[in-house]
Parts: sequence; structure tokens; C-alpha cells
Amino acid sequence: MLEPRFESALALRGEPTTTYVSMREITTRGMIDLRGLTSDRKFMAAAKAVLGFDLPKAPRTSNSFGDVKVLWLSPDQWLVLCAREKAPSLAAEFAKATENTHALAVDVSDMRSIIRIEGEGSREVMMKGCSLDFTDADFTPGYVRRVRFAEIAALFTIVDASTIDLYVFRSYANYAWDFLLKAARKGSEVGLFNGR
Amino acid sequence: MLLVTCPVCHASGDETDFHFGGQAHVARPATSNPEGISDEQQREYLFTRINPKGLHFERVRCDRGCGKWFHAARDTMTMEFKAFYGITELPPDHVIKQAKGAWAEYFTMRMKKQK
Amino acid sequence: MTGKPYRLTEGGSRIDRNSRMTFSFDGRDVQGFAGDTVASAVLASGQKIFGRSFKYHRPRGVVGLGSEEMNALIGVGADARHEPNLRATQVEIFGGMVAESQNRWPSLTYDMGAINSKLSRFIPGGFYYKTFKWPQAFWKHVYEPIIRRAAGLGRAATGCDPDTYEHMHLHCDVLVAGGGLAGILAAEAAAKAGARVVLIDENPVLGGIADLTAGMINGECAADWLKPTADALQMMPNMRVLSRTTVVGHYHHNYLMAHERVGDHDPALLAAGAPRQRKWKIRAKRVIMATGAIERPIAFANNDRPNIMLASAARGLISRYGVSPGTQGIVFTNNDDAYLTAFALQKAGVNVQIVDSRARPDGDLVKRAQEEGIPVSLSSVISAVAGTQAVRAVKIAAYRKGQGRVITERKVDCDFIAMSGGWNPALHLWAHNGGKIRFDDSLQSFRPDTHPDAITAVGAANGTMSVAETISEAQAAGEVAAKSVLKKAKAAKPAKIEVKEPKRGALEPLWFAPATGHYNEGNKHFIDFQNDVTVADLELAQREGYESVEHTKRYTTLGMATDQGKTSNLNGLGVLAEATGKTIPEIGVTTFRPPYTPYSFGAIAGALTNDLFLPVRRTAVFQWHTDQGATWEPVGQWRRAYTYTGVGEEKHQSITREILSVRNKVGLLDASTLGKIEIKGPDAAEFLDRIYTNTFSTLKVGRCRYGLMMNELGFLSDDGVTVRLGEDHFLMHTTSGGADRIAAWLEEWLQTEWTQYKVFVTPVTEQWSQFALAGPQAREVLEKLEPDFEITNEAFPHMSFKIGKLGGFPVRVYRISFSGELSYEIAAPAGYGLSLWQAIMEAGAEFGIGPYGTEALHVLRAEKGYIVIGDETDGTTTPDDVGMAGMVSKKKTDFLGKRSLEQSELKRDGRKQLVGLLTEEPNDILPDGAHAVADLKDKPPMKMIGHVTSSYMSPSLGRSIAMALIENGRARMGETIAFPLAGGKVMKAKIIGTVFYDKDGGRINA
Amino acid sequence: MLKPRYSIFSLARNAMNYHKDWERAWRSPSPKAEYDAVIVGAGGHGLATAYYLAKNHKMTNIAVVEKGWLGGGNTGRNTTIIRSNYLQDPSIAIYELARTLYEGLSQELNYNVMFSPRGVLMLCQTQHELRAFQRTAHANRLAGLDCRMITPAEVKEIVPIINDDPNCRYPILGAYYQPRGGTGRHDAVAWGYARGADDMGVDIIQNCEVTGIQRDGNQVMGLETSRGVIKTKKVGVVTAGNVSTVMDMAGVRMPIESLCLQALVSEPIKPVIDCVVMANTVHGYMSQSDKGELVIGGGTDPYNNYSQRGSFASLEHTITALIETFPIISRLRMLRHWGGIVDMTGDRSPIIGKTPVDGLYVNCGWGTGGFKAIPGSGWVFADTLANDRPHKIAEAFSMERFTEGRFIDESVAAAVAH
Repeated sequence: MLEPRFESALALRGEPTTTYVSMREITTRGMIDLRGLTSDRKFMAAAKAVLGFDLPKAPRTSNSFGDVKVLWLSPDQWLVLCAREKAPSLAAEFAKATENTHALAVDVSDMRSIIRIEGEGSREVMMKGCSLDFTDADFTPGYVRRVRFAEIAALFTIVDASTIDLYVFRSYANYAWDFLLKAARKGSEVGLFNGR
Repeated sequence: MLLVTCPVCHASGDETDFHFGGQAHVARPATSNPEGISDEQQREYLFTRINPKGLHFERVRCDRGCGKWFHAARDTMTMEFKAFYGITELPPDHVIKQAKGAWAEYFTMRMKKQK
Repeated sequence: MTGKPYRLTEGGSRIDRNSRMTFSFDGRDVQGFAGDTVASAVLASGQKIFGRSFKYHRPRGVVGLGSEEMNALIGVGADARHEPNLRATQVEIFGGMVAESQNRWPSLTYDMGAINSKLSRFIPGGFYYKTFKWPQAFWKHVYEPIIRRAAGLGRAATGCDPDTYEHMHLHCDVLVAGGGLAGILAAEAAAKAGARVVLIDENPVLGGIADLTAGMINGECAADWLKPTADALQMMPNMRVLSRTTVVGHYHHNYLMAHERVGDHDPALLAAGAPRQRKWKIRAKRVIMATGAIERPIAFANNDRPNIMLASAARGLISRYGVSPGTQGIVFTNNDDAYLTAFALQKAGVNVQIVDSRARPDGDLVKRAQEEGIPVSLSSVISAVAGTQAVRAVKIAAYRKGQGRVITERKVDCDFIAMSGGWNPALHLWAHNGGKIRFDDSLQSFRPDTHPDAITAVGAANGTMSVAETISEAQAAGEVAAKSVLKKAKAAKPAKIEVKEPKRGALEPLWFAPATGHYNEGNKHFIDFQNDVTVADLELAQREGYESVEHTKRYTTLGMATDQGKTSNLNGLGVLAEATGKTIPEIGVTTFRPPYTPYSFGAIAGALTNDLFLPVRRTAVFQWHTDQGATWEPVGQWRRAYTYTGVGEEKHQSITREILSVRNKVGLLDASTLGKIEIKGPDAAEFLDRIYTNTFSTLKVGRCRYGLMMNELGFLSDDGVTVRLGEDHFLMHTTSGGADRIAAWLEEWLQTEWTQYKVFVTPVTEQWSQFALAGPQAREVLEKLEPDFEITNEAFPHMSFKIGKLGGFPVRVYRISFSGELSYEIAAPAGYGLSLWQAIMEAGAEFGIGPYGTEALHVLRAEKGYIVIGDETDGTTTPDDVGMAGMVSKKKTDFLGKRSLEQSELKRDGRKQLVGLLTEEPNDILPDGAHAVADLKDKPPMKMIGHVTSSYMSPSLGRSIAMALIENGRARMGETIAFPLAGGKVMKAKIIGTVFYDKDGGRINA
Repeated sequence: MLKPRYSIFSLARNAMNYHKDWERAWRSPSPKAEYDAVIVGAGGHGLATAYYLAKNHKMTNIAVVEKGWLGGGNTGRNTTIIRSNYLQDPSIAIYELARTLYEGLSQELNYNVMFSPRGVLMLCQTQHELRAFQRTAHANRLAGLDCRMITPAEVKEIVPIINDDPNCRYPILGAYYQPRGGTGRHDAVAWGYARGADDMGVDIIQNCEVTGIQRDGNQVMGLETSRGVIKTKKVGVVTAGNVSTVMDMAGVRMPIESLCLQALVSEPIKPVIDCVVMANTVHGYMSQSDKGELVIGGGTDPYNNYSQRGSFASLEHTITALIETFPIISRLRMLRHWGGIVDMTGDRSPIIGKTPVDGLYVNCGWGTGGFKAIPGSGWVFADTLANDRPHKIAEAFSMERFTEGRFIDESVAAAVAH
């Protein structure tokens, strides 16, 4: 029988050796785009029933339990992260649980590519591509935000002090990768965050 | 490079993270009364614009952020933002008071309607 | 003096005498020390001429010390790395550097262009407006080319820039522009109070001109006292210091642009991967402007000769580079400050005397000059300069304020002149974004006044010339700035600072130093050196009525050179004021515009060049297309396969092959770029009825429907097939280019107009790879793909869809067609896209399946008369224009664009209507966009009645076909119309319906 | 002409006594109590209108009032491109009239406006753009314009510094070429018309701001200005970005938004490009001035703005695009950038004609393309004012078109991406 073979957008790109941060693609993560109204008790309860925890209500925050994490995207939109193979069933669970209320859950695991940027310079490299202040006190682990990065739409989460996950739409993945290769080129360090 | 703050998600960012949608508070006649719209009304709705030198009211979308539309009150000479407010709301009273000319007329008219 | 005449035996705070380096200037090897600039090293070598002026090609030397330099402009680097118009006073030398002078031919010392200087009497300011008018054609073909060749300064690089650039964003509490005494102390105060501070300075080392000031701080000279503080700043965790960086612009909401020259001074850095330059985009809560002041030249006869420089420049050459401009110097001044230069020169063993236009200067420095035995001529001016390629002597004359011409003169030999007309605060940043400025009589210059943004000026930039005042002003400003942005600022204890500085005598304005004969009788008193604007030019402009300062500027080009008037604007105003009897504020100033100093386009563009210039969006099959020799068509930011040209195949051949394989066998198209939007909610159906011209609330679950969208003007904006996944759940397809636009369009209407609707809109374009499997044998291929659902025509009819599996692939299959053939669009998650594509190709192999590109698709759809938004429509096309009035609902009370269709112009008779065309000669292909005419004439103008929107050679019909928008087209069926083409050829074509192929649609439903 | 003429001979003669005897180019009169007509706005369009009112219609008892200095608005801020290869018939008519007048303008005005027909190239960088310009080319040829499509090879020949790499992001597929398009010296156009109008007795009154428009019923009676009341029964408003503000004084609300359009120049360099190149797909255009500066323009900022200071974001895009198009400019430097306030209509085409108020006429909405139209715009507007009915060419540009849906949309060719 026909066997599907999964291929990520950056499958052909090796891990770079020319950069002062490490970069790799995360391909094992499933994503579900969840829409619903925070004001809708039924919906919030249903979401909680499926997740086992509350959807984050505060802008640019995330909640997680076990291997499921939920990113706040908008007052009525969240991105649910889980194991890739788990995404279809989880999406179905959401659909079922929210049957009787106004909601939309779509498995979008293939819509975005995720690039993990690791190293002391990771925030600095981000600041070469977007206008946010990555030294801001709010930018703590769990922080999530949509931005314009190197002229394209992106989403990032702060994983820890020196690690950032950058989400870009799949068709832009190679462009974002090439930009990062240039921005993080060894010798182009700004040193903005060396102990500062 | 204007510094904009979204009143919905309270994120501040460069103007390039936002999308500007032109004059605020332009009513679409067809929504309330699809029949009997004059050509003049249609022109007013589609083309005639309040274009003040000074305080102006416009629509903005938190394009790269939460994706929500909102309103901004901005001085077109100094570029200073006087207020950001919800897409279904009117500006704060103290800003309405600063409105001049066509905008002042508009808000007085709106206030009357509300009463 | 040493054997090398101009390099002094000691001194030179900037240079390292232990590290010699050699570079070339105009092909000649020049020796210098690490830390030298091209200016200091070349002057040290004895050469005084650096370039030729813009208009008269007069020989010119160094005038300034830094970015204010207007004469010594040089080109640096070879070929693709050549950079013109650099200021020699700023360019740091390195071993092997290649530099050249500019705007001269054949050489600096002998320049043909200098003929202009002889003709100068005939070419006053604005002369070109008065002549070169006859004969008409001569301007373009004779006069202008000559002017163009003579004008322009350096030459551009050749080829692509091999170096890289980048941007860096930065946010801070306090940005301090300028790293002199004021800047350093302001930054220190702000940082000590706990603020995040960025200190930016354009020089390689901090300190500004502290080394050129007279003040003693705590018993040390200012520079020595300042150094430890400057060094300490670098260590502070909440401080960032950027050197070799210029704050070039101040923009709305305290947004600043700074330009860092990262690797220009050191090729090794570039080799190690550093960008050549970096642009900083900085958002500051507060800005402190400590940009110092710029010294003014004095307008005296032939004041542009090589080796006539600013007093501060002469002083700086000695103290920073251990270079003396000459052996016999004259200091010409109207203020006390220049006396310091005289002292420095004398200390260096140079013979110097002072010419002071003032009658009774009473400052401490004047007294000191007398004590030190330096000859001082008061109430005197320089009235003439001898020497063309270098100063040989001057004439000194007695002077009374307002005197028109001088009577008695005495000659004094000298080989350089140091001049000072006072200092102008460098308030450019202040003015960039609307800061007000006011005139200060004691400075005879403008200084910062009020500003709408959170910005403060300190020190010389604020017109504060005393060291003591500068210190207190700067520290206060730093502290206030910090406090204004911090919740609680740390209390910093002010260090005890004692300042001793000489009492300054008053400056007396000297805008123009008279000569024998009137200024406007041939003497050249230069105001703008680089653009060769003289006092006479300015007065001519006034006389001719170009009175507004902007008119004077534009008519004479005053202040329009590469220094943007740093040293000339105020002197110009002074001259105008005297000429018109107005005050300088009455004359007014021209607008200060960014940048403060010019910076490279490369730095402005940053990293987004070459491969990064605009993203290329790739589908999951992108690499496969590439490997199959696809040529590309950009669609929005996507690249779609245009056609797959095989070996030994021409494009038109491969396109034909692709079309025929779809018509006769089966083909596969990558349609992944089509927009896909999930729409769900209790009001979804009603919402779609508002968006589309036709009705979707009546669409049955499990079925698909083609929809038309108009904008509010009543013109077609997008189209596509929308399917009903559930009672309240739809999936909308849009055009590839329309995907983002339409998603935003839907959100906008939901959020801003129909806020009562409960509808969610989620774009999912990128989630799916989608392929069109089209052709008479599509069903056989689909069968082989192991569908877990019925695919018979009855179970799976046209305009319906299935959700299920093909083998292990989770898929959605839509039976829709844009080719007119039996067609299935198969969608699978993008991660499986490539393997699904390959699986289909394998399954189709036995049926002769082939991939087809966008061009084949366009021909296929044209044969069926399907429109393409953007080809058949152009943004002013209504549904009726393209014969789709039937798709505009009569029942629905309101939908987008409905009302505009009632506007008289949109419903008038005689609008252009879409028709099919068959050329009389089947092999004639009408050119895209060709226009038909009402009646054929032998030459234009001819009345046009419409144009071709699509035109192809149709392999299926074996002849050419076309669609066109023609006035009253539908009423002209059967009529033959004429298309006059370029070169006299006329094509005639018969008007028919738009469907050329399979009119009854049997094949789609097969 | 009453004024002594400018020529190489007068220049030589005046050189003899060091140019002390040149006369004023224009007077600096105080406003009279009343005029037969007053033009508001001494930009190129306003001055040209006054010039042709005096020259073609013998109306010399007229004034031009200007709140600042003449030629100080967009006339003195634009990138001086002159072309007429538009798609829509009304546009072709007025821009071609203007271009033709430009050809003889230096002689007509006895003032060198440096009209230089060095050629204008509009690059085609996508199939869609290529088809769009082919359509325009056919239309222009049948309208009698001297324009043609040229091949990438011809483009490279005319513009050697252009990036002709077939694998670059937007390879050049060809260009639409108007050999008789070009550039002019923007200040000189304003100054030449001012000198010419002044010579025929027109009062050009600078530093005179209009503060009110007096009406008797529906008839204009005069203007209130910072220099007193000026009586007149004909007022022509030609104030570009400030048109909404002025028309508001007469109670007429305009279909106009004022946006900031930016431009910039590089430092002067020796000649590298001898024509105008417009790259519309990537949004940037460039030419080189006689002084040697590269003159560069881009797009407008997306929000209303009267500050004449734009956002840096759009400049970045323009320059990035031009480095892609002309790689050698990477190491050249930006000397100065500025903004102008452009008046944009709903269809991006101008409004010329009468208004709901009798005696009040308006000429505005030139948006980003006004300079090239100055002589034609002045010509037809003067005729409209003089005869109180729209000039043939002006008819299509009436304000009513927005009520009827009769748009003149030049962006259509590239309006919809597919």
C-alpha cells in the first residue's frame, strides 16, 4: 500500500557551522490552530477538558502541561503544540468537545516550520531581523509573540535565556534560514548580550 | 517610524508591524439600509474623506500581532498619537473635545444620535 | 621641525609612531603611522592639494578636522570596492590602502577643468538658467553632456559590492549622541542613575575636542581628566558605547538611525566575517544631543587656497597627529578661541602671527598672546592671498566694521592660514524632526530652542561654550533623563569637579572681509567651497529677486554640496543679512534634512540583498520542479513552474506537449499556491453571501461552488471554488496572489462592519499541498492511488469532494476543474506533499502522465473561456463585463459591491464586454494587449474599441484563439474587427463566444 | 517681452560689469484690492495657470497668492520625471500635451528649464507586468505616441549598469520605452513661469496665506489672507497636499487624502545613467541629475501626513530594490532625503474643473505624478477658468466622475495580482 513519507521544509539544509548560534529545524512538533471566545464559558471549559489546563488569557503568554503547550495568539486564537503524530486526534477531540459552541480547531502541523536558535547570541540575532527589544524584562521563558521578522510574518517563543523557537510559514522557511545564516555569520557578532 | 500601541493586546511596536486602514468612522450605508442609497451617499462613503491638518482619526490593524483592528487618534502634523481605542468605540471624551472642523461636526452629530 | 618637514618630532595623541604603514595616494606611496587619517598622512608628506572644486576646478586642500570637511574628498578602494567622496579627514589609513583624488583630469596639479576658473566671470551663480537654450536640440545633445561630464565628484564602483551589511535594532532609556566632554558626562550621569544608556560617537576614540579646549579640570587638561571616565563607561553593564558610528537621523517618536563603520578601517575584520557597515535602528525613551559645534570659515578673497584651514583643524593636526600645516602661519580670527591654535603652533616651533578683526578684544587668551610675544594685528583682516596651488603670502589690511574695500595693505609671507569665524552648534539632529531653533547674538549662530520630542541638547551643541557650564549642564541632563524614564533612579553622588578656564572676550561677527576692489568685482570670497558659491553669487541672487533663503540656496546651490552646508549655511545667512539690512533670523534658515553625514545605500539596505532581496515562497515540490528543468513564473512571492522544458525542447514545444497530455491522457499540476481559508460559525453561510456576488447559503454540504468577489466599487477582485465541509463550516479557495489579501479582507469585514456575526476565519493555505490531476484518464490514475472512497462518476460527481485516504495518505479530494477536463484536486498535508506527488507520477506513468505548468494551465482554461482575475479583469471590470451577470444574485439584498453596480458608468451601454476571437489567419496569434479600432486608418490616432486580454496558440484546436474586452462585444457576434499592429501589420479577427473547446462540457462531467 | 532677454550675449555683456545690472526675475508686489482672478498656490501648476491666463486669455489683472515661497511645495521636491505613456485616453491627452509644451518651454519662457528628453524606461519584471505594458504600448501607439517595447538586450544597451542576471529575483523581461520622455529642472520650471507671468503683469504675492474664502450665496466674492482681503469673483485653488484645507474654507469636502511621498539624492558622482528607469514591481525609480546626484523616488507612506517628513521604512524598501536593480550603487551614499505632501484621489488621477461653488475652480489630485503635467495642467485649467467651462481635455477629470463611477484608474494594468 502507498506509504506517505514526511519531508520537512528544511530537510535538505544541514546544521550550519558558519554561525555563532546553533540552528536546527524542529520537525516533531504538531500544531493545532484553535479559535474560540474567551467570554464563552462553554468553550473555555471544553478546551480545558481536552487539555487538562486552562487556555492562557494574558496576551503573549503560554500555558503547558506534560507534552502539550498552548500559545496565546490573539484574544480568540491559540496555537496548541503537541507531538506531531498526536495532532490529528487532538484536533478531533477539540472538534468534538466544542460541537455545541462557536469554535474552530484545525490541524496546522504542516503550515509552519520551526527553527530553534540556541546560544548566547540568539537574542542578538533575532534583533538583527526584527524591531522588538529582546532585553525587555518580559521576554522570559514562555513568552510568545507574532512579529515581522526579516520582512516576513513570524512567531517566536522564548524557550530559555539563550534559546528561541522561531516559527515561520512553511513556504518561507528557506528564506528565513538563509537570513539567519547571514545574520549569525561568525565575525558579525555585535556582543550586545555578552554579560550585559 | 511611528511607535504604535494596540489597545487590544497592548503590544507596542513599529508602524511596520501594523496595517493602516484609512479614515475612521466611515459608515457603510448599504449595511443599515441597502435600498435607496443615492449616488452622492455612495460617493461620500467610498471617496470623500476628512483630511485634516492636525488631529485625525484612523483605522489600524495589529497586523503582525493579535490581528485585531482598532482606532487611533493622531495629529497629522506632529504624528503624535492622542489615543488608541476599540474598533467599535468612539474616542475618549478629552480627545473628542480636541477635534476640529469636519471631525468636530461628526462627533457632535454622533453624540446627538446616541441621545 | 624634522627632516620630514611637516611631521613634528613629538606629539600626536592619535598616532602610534611605532607602527608605520604605507598606502598609495594617486599612485604615490605615502608613509603614515597607525592612527593617521589620509589627510594627516598626506599633509605630513608635504602635499597640500587634495582635490579640485566642483565648478571652477580650483585646487583645494584640507580645511576641517572631521566630518565637516568639504574640500578634501577622496576615493578609496579599487574596482567593485571603490567608494567615492570620502572625507580625507575621516578616513583612517591602513597598510596597502588605495586612495585617489577626484574631479581632476589629467592630474591634480594640472587639471583641464581649471579652464572654468578662467571663465568664471562669465558663469556666475545660476548662469545656466540664462543660456544654453538655442538651438532647442543642443541642450540634450551638446550643452548638457558637457556639463554632466564636468560635474559630479568621484566615480562609482564597478560591479556588485563584495562586502556585506546588516541592521541591528536597539532599545534604550537614554541615547547620547556625541562622545565629547558633554556626551561622556551626560551618559555617565544617566548610567549611574541606573538607566540603560547608549553613547554614540563618530570618531574612533571618545573625547570629542576636549583635547583642543583650554579648560583645566581638577588640575589636569580636559582630555587627560576625561579619559579615565570615558574608559570606565565601556565597563558599565548598562552602557553601550558605539564608536566610528554616526547618529545620522532623528525620526518620529524618538526613532534614530545610526551608521557604524565596522570594517572600513581594517580589512582583517571584513576577512573574518564582519559586515563592512552596520545600521542601528534605535528607539530611545530620551535623547541627549551632545554633538558639539562646527567652526566657521571666514569669507576673504581667495579664502579657498590649499593650506587655508579652520583654526581647530590646524590645532588638531598638531595635537592629534603631530603634523604641522607649515612653518609660517597666520591665524585669522574674530574670536578668542583661535588664539589657542596660535599657542599650539608656537609651542610646535612654527612662526605664527594673529590677525584679529576686533578692535578691543579683552579675553584672557588675547592677553596671553601678548605675554608670549605672538604678534597680533587688531582691527585687521586678510585682504588678499598670494599663491594658487599653495599659500605663499597674504596681505593684511586695517579694517573697520562694515567697510566695503580696503585701502592700505601690507604683505606678509606665510605658507598656511588658520581661520576662525566662530562656532556653530551642530544642531542638525535637533532640527530633523521638527525641533525649533533660535538665534543667539553672543554666538552669532542658531542654537536649540523647543522640541516636541523627549530630547535635550547639552554642551556646545546647545551653544554652551564654557567647560564649567558644559559639565554641570551635561551631568544634570543625564540625571534628569534617567529619572524621567526610571521608576526609581539611583541617587548618584556628584563628584567634586574644579574647572579653571580663561575668561573669553566677545566674538564680533565678520561675515565678509573686504579686499582691494569690491567683492563683486572679480574677487572670490568663497562661502560654499565645494560648490564654489561666492559672496558675489549670493548678492546676485538677491538682486535678481531670489530673495527667500530657499530661492537663494537653490539658485546658487549654497549648502547643497556633500557637506550640506555645515560650514557655509550660516556664513551665507550672514552675508545675506548684511546685503539686505535684515537680521539673520529675518532671513531664516533652510530645512535641515537627514542624514547628518552621507552614508551608504548598502548600509541602508542591510542584509536584504541578492538572494535575500524579497523572499521566494516554495511549495513542497519546489525542488522536484527545479530538477525537472522547470522555468519559473513569479506569482506574488511564490515561484510556480511555468513549463517543464526537456532536453532539446523549446518552451513553446514543452507547453504544447503539456497541454496535449492533459487533453488526451492525464497531467499533474502543482496548485498548492491557491489560497485556502477555513470559515466556520453559525453565521458563516450568511457571511459568505455578503462576500460573494452569488449565493452560498444554498450550497449543500459535501458540494463545491465557484464564487465571484467584487470590491466595494463593484469591480471583480477575486474568484475561486468554495466547498461546504459542514452546516456551518466552509473551505474557501482564492487565487494564489489573493490568498493573504482575501483572508485579511474577510477579517476586516467581520471585525469592522458585521461585528455581530459569529464566524471564525483561519487561513490554512500552507497546511496543504494541492495537485490537479486532470485529463480523460484521471480517474484511472486516482483508482490506482488506493482511494478508500467511491470514485465513480455517480458517487463522486463534478463539483463534489471526498475526505479520506489514498493508501496511507490523509487527503481531501475535490472534483473541480480549471482545465475543462475530468479533474481531481488532491490535497494532503504539505509534509507529505512531495511523496504524494511522486506517488501520483508513478501511478500515472502507465497512462503517460506528465507534469504541466502555469502556461499550459492558462491555455487550457482559455480554450474553455474561463477567466483569470488580472488578465480578463483589470480592476475596473464588472461581472457583467465578463459575461457573468448571471452570477450576481438578484435576490440578496446586500453584498459587497452591489450598490456600486448601480452607478451610471457601471451600467451604461457600450461598456467593454468579454468575447472570443478567431483570427482570419489561424496561425496569426494576436499579441497580448493588442487594441482593436473602430475604423482602420493609415496612421494614428485611431479610435480604439477594446483590447486582447488573453491570446494563445491552441494545440487542442490547432489554431490561435483569443479573448478580448470589446465595446458592446456581445452585440457584435460574427463581426470582424481589425487590430493594427506595430510595423503596419493588421490582424483581423471574428468575434465569437468565449468557449472554444468542448462547449457542452461533456468532458468535465465524463 | 518687456524684460531684457536672457542669452549667451546678455550673459557676456553683464559679465563686463560683474553682473551688477541684472534685473529682478519677478517683482515682489503688495496685493491690490481686487483682481479679475486669483490663483491660490504658486507651485508649478498655479504659476503655469497664471502664465496661460495672461498669455492665452489676456487676463493680466490677476494674482497668484502663496503662503510660503513660490515653487516651494512639491514642484521643488519631486524627482522631475516627464513622460506621457499612460494607459487611459484622458491621461494620455493631458500628459502628452504637457510633454509637448515642455519640449519648447525653455524658448517659450526664455528661461532654461533644462528639459532633457533622455528617455524613460519602465521595466517589466513579471509576465503580468510585461502583458500590462504591452497593452499600454498598443494603446499608446494607436494614440500616436512615440513609445515602444524593448528587449532585455536593448535595456542593457541603454542602461549598462542594470542588473541583467536572468536568475535574479525579478529578472528583466523587457521594458516599455518612451524615448522622448525625460527630466527637467524643477525649480527652473516654477521660476520660468513666474518670470514669464510677472512680465505680463501678473502679481505673484509670496508669504500671503489664504485664511478664508468669502462667498455671497453660492458665488465666490474674495479671499481673506494674511495680507488682507482680496476681492475677486474667480478663484482657482491649486494647493496640492493642502487642497482639502483650502476647499474646506468654501465648505467643499474633497475626495482627497494627503500622504507623504519621499525622495532622496545620492552624493554627486560622474555620469552612470543617462535616462530615467522605473522599476514598478520592486517600487523604485532612478535618474541622474546634471549635478551628478542620483535622484531616487519610491512609494508613499500608508497614512495621512502633513509633516513633509516620512517614515524610513519606505526608503529602505526603495533603496533595497534599487541596489537589486543597479548593484553598483551599493557603495554610493545617501546625501539627503525629504518628503512632499501629495494629494491622492480615489482613482489616483487628478481633479480639474468647476466646483459646487460658482467662481471656485480646483486643480488637484496630481498625487505622485504632478511635475510632468505642469504645462498641460496650467494650459487646460487656465482655459477652464477663463471660459467658466471645462476645457475639452479637462472634462474627463471632473469631480462628478466619483459620483458616476467613471474612474480614470492608471493602476489597473497592475491592479490585481493573479
